[in-house]
Amino acid sequence: MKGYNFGFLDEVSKREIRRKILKAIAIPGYQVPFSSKELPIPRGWGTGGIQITLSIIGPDDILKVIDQGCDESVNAVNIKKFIKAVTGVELTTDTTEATIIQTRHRIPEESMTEKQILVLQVPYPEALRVFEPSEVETRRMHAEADYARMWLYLYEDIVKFQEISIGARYPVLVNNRYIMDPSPIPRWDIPKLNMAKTLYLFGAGREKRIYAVPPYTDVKPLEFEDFKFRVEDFRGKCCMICGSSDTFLDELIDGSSGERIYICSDTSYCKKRRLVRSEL
Amino acid sequence: MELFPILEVRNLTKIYGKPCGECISHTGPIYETNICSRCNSLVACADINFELYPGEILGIVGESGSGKSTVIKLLAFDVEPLQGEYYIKHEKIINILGNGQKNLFNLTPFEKRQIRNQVIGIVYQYPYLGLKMNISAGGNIAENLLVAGLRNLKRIREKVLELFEKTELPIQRIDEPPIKFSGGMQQRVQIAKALSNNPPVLFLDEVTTGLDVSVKARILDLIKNLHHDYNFSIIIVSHDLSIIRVLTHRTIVMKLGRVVEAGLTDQILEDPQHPYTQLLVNSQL
Amino acid sequence: MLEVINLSKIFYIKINGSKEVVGCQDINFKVNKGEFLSILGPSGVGKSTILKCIYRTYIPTSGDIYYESLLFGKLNIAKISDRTMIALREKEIGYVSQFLRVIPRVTAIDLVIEPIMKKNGISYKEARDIAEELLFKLKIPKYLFDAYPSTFSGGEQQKVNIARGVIWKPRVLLLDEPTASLDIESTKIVIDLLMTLKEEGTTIVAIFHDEKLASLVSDKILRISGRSI
Amino acid sequence: MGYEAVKGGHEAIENACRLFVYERVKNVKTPIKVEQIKDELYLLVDRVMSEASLYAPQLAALAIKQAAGDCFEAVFLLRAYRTTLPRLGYSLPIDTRNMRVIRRISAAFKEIPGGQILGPTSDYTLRLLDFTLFNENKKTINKFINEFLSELDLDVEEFPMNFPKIVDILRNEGLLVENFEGDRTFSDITKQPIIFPAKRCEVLQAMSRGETGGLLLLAYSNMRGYGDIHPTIGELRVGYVPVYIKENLLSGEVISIGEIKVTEAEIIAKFEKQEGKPSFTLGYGLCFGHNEIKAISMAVLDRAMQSKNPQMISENQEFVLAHIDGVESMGFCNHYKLPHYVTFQSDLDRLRKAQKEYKERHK
Repeated sequence: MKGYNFGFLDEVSKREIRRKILKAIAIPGYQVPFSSKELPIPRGWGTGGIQITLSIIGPDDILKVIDQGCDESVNAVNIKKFIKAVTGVELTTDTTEATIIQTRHRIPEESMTEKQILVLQVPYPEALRVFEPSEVETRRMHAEADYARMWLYLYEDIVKFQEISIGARYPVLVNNRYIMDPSPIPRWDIPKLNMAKTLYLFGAGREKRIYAVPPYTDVKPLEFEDFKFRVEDFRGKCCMICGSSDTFLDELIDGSSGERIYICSDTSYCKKRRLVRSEL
Repeated sequence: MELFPILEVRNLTKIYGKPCGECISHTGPIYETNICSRCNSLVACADINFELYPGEILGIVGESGSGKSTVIKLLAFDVEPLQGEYYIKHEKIINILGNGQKNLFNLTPFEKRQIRNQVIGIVYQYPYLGLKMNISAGGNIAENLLVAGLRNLKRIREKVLELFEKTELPIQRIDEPPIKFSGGMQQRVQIAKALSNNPPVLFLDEVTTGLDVSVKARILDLIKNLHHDYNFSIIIVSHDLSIIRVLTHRTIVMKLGRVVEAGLTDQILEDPQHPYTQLLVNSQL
Repeated sequence: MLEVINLSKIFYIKINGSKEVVGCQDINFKVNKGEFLSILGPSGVGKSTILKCIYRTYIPTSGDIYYESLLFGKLNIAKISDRTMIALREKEIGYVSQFLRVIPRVTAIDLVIEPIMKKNGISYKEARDIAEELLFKLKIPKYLFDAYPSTFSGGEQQKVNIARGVIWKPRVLLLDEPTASLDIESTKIVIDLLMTLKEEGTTIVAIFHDEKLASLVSDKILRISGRSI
Repeated sequence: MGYEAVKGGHEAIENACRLFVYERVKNVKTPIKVEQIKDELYLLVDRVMSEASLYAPQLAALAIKQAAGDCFEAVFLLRAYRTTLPRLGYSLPIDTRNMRVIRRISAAFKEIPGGQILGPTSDYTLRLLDFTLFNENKKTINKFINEFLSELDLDVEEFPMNFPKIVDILRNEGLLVENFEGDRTFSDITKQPIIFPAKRCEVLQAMSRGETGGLLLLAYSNMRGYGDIHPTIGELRVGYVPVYIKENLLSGEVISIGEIKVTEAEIIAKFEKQEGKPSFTLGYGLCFGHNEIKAISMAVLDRAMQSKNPQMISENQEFVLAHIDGVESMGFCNHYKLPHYVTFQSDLDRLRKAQKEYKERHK
């Protein structure tokens, strides 16, 4: 885009963000405050993720942007359009091809490598916010690893509902030290964080925080010895399009029949599988 | 017979405001004020020294403003002292801090919280200070077990039920929040919570103040029974001499932030030495 | 066992100016192991003061109280630490006051059980058996065992008080007019209990106002006449 | 089979953007000139500049036009533009004692040195719709201006260049204490994130770019009774202040780069006993442009957040600062319109399981 720096942000701002990313990688799961610039995209629409992507992206990178697993979602399209305009990088929808994947609410189904970076957009970086509104207090809790109230929250849920009510953004313990909000990914994606080959970067623009899960880091969902973490239950259901029964599915109501139908949330993976199936 | 104290406090001082350096020498019973005339700081307590022995119940009496509750708040790490030393001798301390005597006031917040959780139980005058009023009573107690690292729901539940029975709380109300409970029951939940990790030391801060006479008597009875069963050491802070009389072995009398007298409880009540204690005893009899 | 030498107690009252009140003055006596010493004298002469000094409810103003402790050997009660005194109270020296003063809403039987459990560390069941037997002996009706003593008559309260004092068989037992509010039959029962205790080795120091009763039970009698101010 | 889920789509988005433009222009006969917005809707322009924290009347007017008059959107446009501008330096602190005052009032004293200057304000107008404005034109405007100016008895010589500050009088008498504990160094909240508890300079910066309605809401809650600072407006002044920069860092030579219009409010609050003698306390508000409600609300909140024992939300620094930024709050509010299929699916799964548990327990 004419009149703008490569990557929209000025180099000083980018350098600040890269420094904060390095700090975040050095302290897995710790939320590093950063100044968070305003972008032409609204706060709450992925400005944290975009700022990370813009700070680390180079002309040779290949970018994939997804929202809810989907490459064509409004938000993903918008962000792609913007980043493409200010960097000119190549875009892709293929998970394996991308060097940087920016995502909202999903981790791709296909396994990723050491050479890739996944950038997650984060609405609420603070896992403890569900029971503690004060930032001063949650920072103290993290500093002192004082996590009893998080556990108490889970205990109360189980007592009340015989079930933990947290659906997405299920809290995880990173590197046996910090409790972290993995962003609103479904529980289905939580195991993908553990000992992953890929660097995960989390950016919260409105709340001005960056954090990271470096490759090969221990990431455990909080669970009791006798009340284990469980992912979403799709037993007996499969994707209407590709027939997959081992992927996270979107539930839809069929317009004509009113029946519940299921399709893959990760659209590019779904497409790939369909292709493979048709070739067979 | 244990002759070594389980808990020792040396030169404990707490000043609210910016001390000018002369606060301590310009306040206290002699000056009839705890506010420093030079810098307006409040000397909540100064130069407090005492020991607590294993199995002993120690009373701290005084009127409001005497600093007795401040002492408890300091020992529970709720506030930080200006200066002072604080030691507890117990195997649980060794488990947390290793061998060797350490001034507990100098510990990290993390260590302090472990000690609060494992070594010290506290029951406050106002239940909302010790409990989360909107979280279930069982959850309030479970919190201490969770802090201690227990991650087995069944065992947590069993332990909570056991504590409910011990403190004579109705088990069917285990999942109700304390806000729905009577004052006496709230205090029982606090006591159950305080006992959850079998602490060797228990602090009770005006625990029966504001309760009906009959409720008060039953709480005192409960404390006495629990003391018998667990044999922990207790510090009871109260302005009520009748509680001090029936529960404690020894008593410390405080006025305007200072200890004016210490002794066997019946001696304090029947043969008080300090004029202030004499006045206190006479006005309450 | 217990030797009191030149014991004096003066109360310094410092409210509204200062005042001195003499509790007792220049008291001397000696009790051997297993002996029963009675203190006699007109009321207001300071008999209770002596017992309270030995029990350290009062801090002696001057004089010495030597006691041969099982736990600590010979010591001077007038000088020992509060902590040592608490140990003696729990393990060796008992005191029965004139009036029962306890937590309300604790049953009679539990009150009696308390000191024996403290001293011997036996189970509640065992302690309860012993306590029930003792209350039977004192002719307290069974339905009162699990009632609160605050509702009892003066005599019944005093019996509970005495039961608390004798149940744990202290080495030394101090009694302040133990039979004052008892009828003749009850007095006899209490005296029998004390004599049994004495035979088992307890040293007893008791205040009586009834000279006949005192001379009947005592090995020694200490008479206190008056005091100077 | 053959089902294709409806998901966004590039084209649909493009069309939505163009429809927004179409909606604005479809019935327009004479397009509004940016200049007109700047001149005639100057209070809106002031507000947009203030909330965007960029003093650029021309660009603010442009943003208002582009946003079809949506104030939030206009602020956002200007902020997003601001972020692309490099910061070349910092000006010296402006001194409102040197203000070229157009309005200046005090509610604390009837007579004040320099006098009350009412200036341009709608405060004392009757809020009756003026139907003659339907037919306002260059002629009616000129007529009004000529009449108005000829009736005015202007004596420029007598008009003072600057006015003493009311709070200075109170300060000198020792009636007012400003006892700010903590860090007084300067930091730029657009460069460094606020870490709570925030420094006072950060508090004031955050409020100065805060959303007017948000500030008013919180301040009003305090004024009404959820709080007890009982403010009196010591002085409210509106006018133009010169902006200076150090031109030469070595010689320290200072030059003026122009002047900006600001509104400044100093409110005096209920006295408090702070370390000794009781004194009044001060709350301070300052924002770009002419926006009295914002400046006063800011001053009330500034004072409220200095409360030693915060009880109400308006006294809670973290609460106030985290919720007054219009760009942040509007963005987050709007983001709920984005798809949330995945999170909702995850929640559905939890709810179904919990309902099943419930049924089993209540059989």
